[in-house]
Amino acid sequence: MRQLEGLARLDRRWIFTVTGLLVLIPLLWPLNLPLTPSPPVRAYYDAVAAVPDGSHVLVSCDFDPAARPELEPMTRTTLRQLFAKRCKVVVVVLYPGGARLVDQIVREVATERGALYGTDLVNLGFKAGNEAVMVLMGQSIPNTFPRDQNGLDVGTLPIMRGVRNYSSFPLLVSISTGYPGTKEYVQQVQGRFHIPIAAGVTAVAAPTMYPYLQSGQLLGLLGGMAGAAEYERLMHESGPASRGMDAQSLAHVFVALCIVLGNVAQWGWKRREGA
Amino acid sequence: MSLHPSHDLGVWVAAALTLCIFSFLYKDNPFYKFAEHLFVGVSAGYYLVLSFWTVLVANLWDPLLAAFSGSHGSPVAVRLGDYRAFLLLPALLGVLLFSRFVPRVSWLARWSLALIIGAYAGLKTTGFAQGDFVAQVQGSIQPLWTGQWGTSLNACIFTAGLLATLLFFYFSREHKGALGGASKAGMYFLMVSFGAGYGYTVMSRISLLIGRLQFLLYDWLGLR
Amino acid sequence: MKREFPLFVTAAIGLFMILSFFVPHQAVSVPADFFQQSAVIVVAFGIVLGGANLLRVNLEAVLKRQAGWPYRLVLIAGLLVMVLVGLIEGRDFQAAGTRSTWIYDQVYSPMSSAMFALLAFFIASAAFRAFRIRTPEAGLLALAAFLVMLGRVPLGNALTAWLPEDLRLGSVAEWILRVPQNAANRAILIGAALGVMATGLRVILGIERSYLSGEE
Amino acid sequence: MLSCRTASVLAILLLGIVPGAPAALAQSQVIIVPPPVIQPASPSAGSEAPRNATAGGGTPAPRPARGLNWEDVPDDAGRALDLTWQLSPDDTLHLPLLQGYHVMRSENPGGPWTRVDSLAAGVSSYRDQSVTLRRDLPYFYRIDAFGPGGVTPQGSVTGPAIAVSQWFNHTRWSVLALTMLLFTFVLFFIQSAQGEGKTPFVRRIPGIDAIEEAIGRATEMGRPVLYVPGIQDIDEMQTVQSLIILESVAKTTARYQTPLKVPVTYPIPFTIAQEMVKGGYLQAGRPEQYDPDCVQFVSPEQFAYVAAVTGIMMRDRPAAHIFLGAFFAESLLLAETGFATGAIQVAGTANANQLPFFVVACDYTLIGEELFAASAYLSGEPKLVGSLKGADLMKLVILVVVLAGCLLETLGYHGLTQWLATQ
Repeated sequence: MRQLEGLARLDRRWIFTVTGLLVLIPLLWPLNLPLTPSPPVRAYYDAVAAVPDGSHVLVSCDFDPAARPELEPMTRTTLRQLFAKRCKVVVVVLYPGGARLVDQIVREVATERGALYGTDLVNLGFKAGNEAVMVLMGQSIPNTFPRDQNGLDVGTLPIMRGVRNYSSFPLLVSISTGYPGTKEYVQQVQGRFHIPIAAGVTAVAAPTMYPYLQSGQLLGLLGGMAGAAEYERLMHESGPASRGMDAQSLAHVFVALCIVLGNVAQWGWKRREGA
Repeated sequence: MSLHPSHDLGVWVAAALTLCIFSFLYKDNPFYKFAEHLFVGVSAGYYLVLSFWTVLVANLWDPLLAAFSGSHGSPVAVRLGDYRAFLLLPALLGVLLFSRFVPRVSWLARWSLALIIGAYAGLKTTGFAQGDFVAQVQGSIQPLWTGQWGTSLNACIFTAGLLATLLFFYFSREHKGALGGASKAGMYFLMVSFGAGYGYTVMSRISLLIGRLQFLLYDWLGLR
Repeated sequence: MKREFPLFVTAAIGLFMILSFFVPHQAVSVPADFFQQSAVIVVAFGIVLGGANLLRVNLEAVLKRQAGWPYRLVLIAGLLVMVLVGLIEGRDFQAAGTRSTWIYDQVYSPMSSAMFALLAFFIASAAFRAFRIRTPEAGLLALAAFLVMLGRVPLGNALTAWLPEDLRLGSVAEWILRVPQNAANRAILIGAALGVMATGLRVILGIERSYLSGEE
Repeated sequence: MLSCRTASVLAILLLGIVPGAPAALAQSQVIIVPPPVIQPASPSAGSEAPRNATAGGGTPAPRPARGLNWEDVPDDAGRALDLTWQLSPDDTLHLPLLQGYHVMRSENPGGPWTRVDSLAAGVSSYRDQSVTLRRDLPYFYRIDAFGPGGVTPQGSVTGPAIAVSQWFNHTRWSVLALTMLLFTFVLFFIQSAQGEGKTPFVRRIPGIDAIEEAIGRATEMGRPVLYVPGIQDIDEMQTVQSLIILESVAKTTARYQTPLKVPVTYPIPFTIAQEMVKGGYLQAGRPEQYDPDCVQFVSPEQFAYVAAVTGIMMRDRPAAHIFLGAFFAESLLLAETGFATGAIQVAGTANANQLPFFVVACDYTLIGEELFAASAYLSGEPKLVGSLKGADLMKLVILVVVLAGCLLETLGYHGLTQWLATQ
């Protein structure tokens, strides 16, 4: 009982230390805990794989640095899968505050995979206006984004030849953290322009997307870091999400353990006080 | 693994400030106090600059200038939705806010508050009526029998939970008898929902910590 | 004038804004747009007022050498530097490569993310010290948290891989989120909407008028 | 004072019985005006019809679009027109004859024409909501097909198209009906409670009772009370509600002579909070004890504010923390740090995602609507409590509507659901 009393009075800094270590250690030394790709993730992978090689794919990256740990890894893996299929990737950003981060990610992956800017890839940058922009893109993408992220006239880029509106793409990939994002694409674009959508969202938003997945409005779904890690597993990568997921698993088990231990300790202490 | 610390001064500043904030975990200390006060100062300054350029200049000064320089026709063409010249009124009310620094006339600031409160109370009342009241009620209406046992049961549980929880918020009667039973059930639904909310937030919180640690390890220390 | 006039203004504008939700005609929508724009502008003036107040309070504290005054100096310096740089750089202060952007990226944003990251530590500590199961209600809360937490990571599913698909932790967690938590959340939303509407009506009609109280 | 309020009530009631203004009919008509003679058009759909080859060294110009229709956009202030047309036969993916369409507008069927917008190929509808469009003015429209070979105007002109404004947004009937029902209930019960002069019954709300208990504890310990009115600006009704409650709290702390600390995120709530605290001290009969600096403006940034508030918790050691208002991720930092200091904590918010952390780490929590009931509960004024009764009656209406709706849906009738749907 004495030990339990000690536990009940445990300084919270011990808990902080354990939490910190459980997150830090897997980042330094990956544990590669078991990961089984769930059906929505597999469906996402299949949706990208089913795109004909060499076709145009629209990728809407709607997140800012706050969602970076969750959404950056899946963005990178998606781009890698697309470049491996020699797809021509058109990137847009509708979420304020995300343009520079997205540009950095896109260019890094392009360099790593030898994709040529303007031919294999274009980043059209950020456009304010939320759903209105989505609908405008349905009329004309070159009109909605006359210049790319760096102010280049999109008419001069070889990749934009043949890009009109949603009908030019066999797939739209929406990676989003909030408003505007996947939900708005489903409501505004899917219904109106009938373009197939595959989505990656934060863990917080994932449950709200399940209805769209069930109804077939989304072909596949990556939910937060877990989804990204499973996707990396399918692509045979050991990326930041897989390592992050090791940390997630350990931390979740630890928090669950904290609830149990905290109550056991309290219970023991109470009994001792009562006696 | 090897270290390649960043050569960018900005990254070092960001890393140092991150560590100052994290030091609060040990206890309140001078480093945290420094970061805390810097943060408050810089963020208040940022909001000030932001509202100066994006509201006071863009939405007030520019339209007023255009209105009185006569560059776009008459300054008061309300019929056409052009009320630029009237923007003098909010400008005046904005200045009246500063009457609070002079106790004798500080009541003048109430006129400005009256405008703000009236406008937002009206907007929010109808905004909530549509988005959180009618739309949520509409979204809750679903067939209780779908031809499938599983989904039908879920629909019934959902409807029962919704109505019971709503009755938990019934204030003008003692929670006894049938109402007591319903509100008790509502309480249980609330508790399950809070537990689920807690459990499901854990993931995004840990992700944020991972993000910060990745910044320190990879961007700052250059661990490879 | 001191009391009745503001109450009248609140009532008139409030009712007009309610009307404008239902009436798209320009006779209503244009003035409503103007009132909304005006509110935004007055609030922006308020931010300037807040900055001035912050400066006054902290300067006073420094001059009076109150406890912790050197930190207040840091606050004042942060505020003034940010404001001066932002005003000098003009309306493009948020463009790439400006000093304001540097301050935002290297000072403001890391501290904001670091504060956010502290939540990870506190969520564990709250679980240990505050999650007390004293009543059946608290038990339900803890159980739901436990199931959802484990169901959201691959480890939870691996532990229950021997069960049929629908009973695995991941499916259970998803069911809890979709059915009971959705029901309760929606009731909270609807209840709160009624609260907002009733409070809004009371404020607009001056029944709840204490925000304009104080001496005559 | 009273007259002003009566007028307002009257206005509300009037609002309720304003008959639905005649909904303007959406017109759709095409006036075929003889094709403008200025440019050669090629109306024939025949494959070998003569085309005007103006450029591109022999590349023929695309054939024109056909069947342009216009419709006034309903439920707006007459600021937009919808156009639809049939694609040019040359509008196919494989033939590079057509690049897109120009939407042309004129105030006369004969021109002069101005280009409103250019659209990509494959587009067959357009909503003209350009700033130059004026309501109640007749316009004529034409769709020009363009390609490397030149521009082909449409063979006919459509118009006159007129954008009209409407007096009622007919997609919002259900919102109007239910809002008016709630307002009627609330005003009726306020009226009747005032008439009877006695306070209607309200069930006990432990969280609200706990506020006074917490202040009492702080007084016994000789330590201050910390009041956090959420982190949102005045446009959030929870902030308004919290500031109203603050007055009652200030009254109590004034009576107990306990110091109060109110850090605020935004300047306007800060200004109002000062008024509220001052008012509370005045009502308690101790205006001389009011310290204007007990309310402090911190910063609108969420975590800068939290950093400052946790600083107050660690350094000034308040014995009671009251968190009422709109909270976000910071709720956990506040509640858990507060828990660590051992203070008695009362929280309340309508932000469902943050309630778990308050429920876990605080002694009492006001859930959702309980926050909005708090000012009425604390004041005990008959008319305020009457308004709670009005909202309660509305809950019974919702109960009936949801049950009836589910029943109808089960039986395959979707009328109620459709009526409730809004835009």
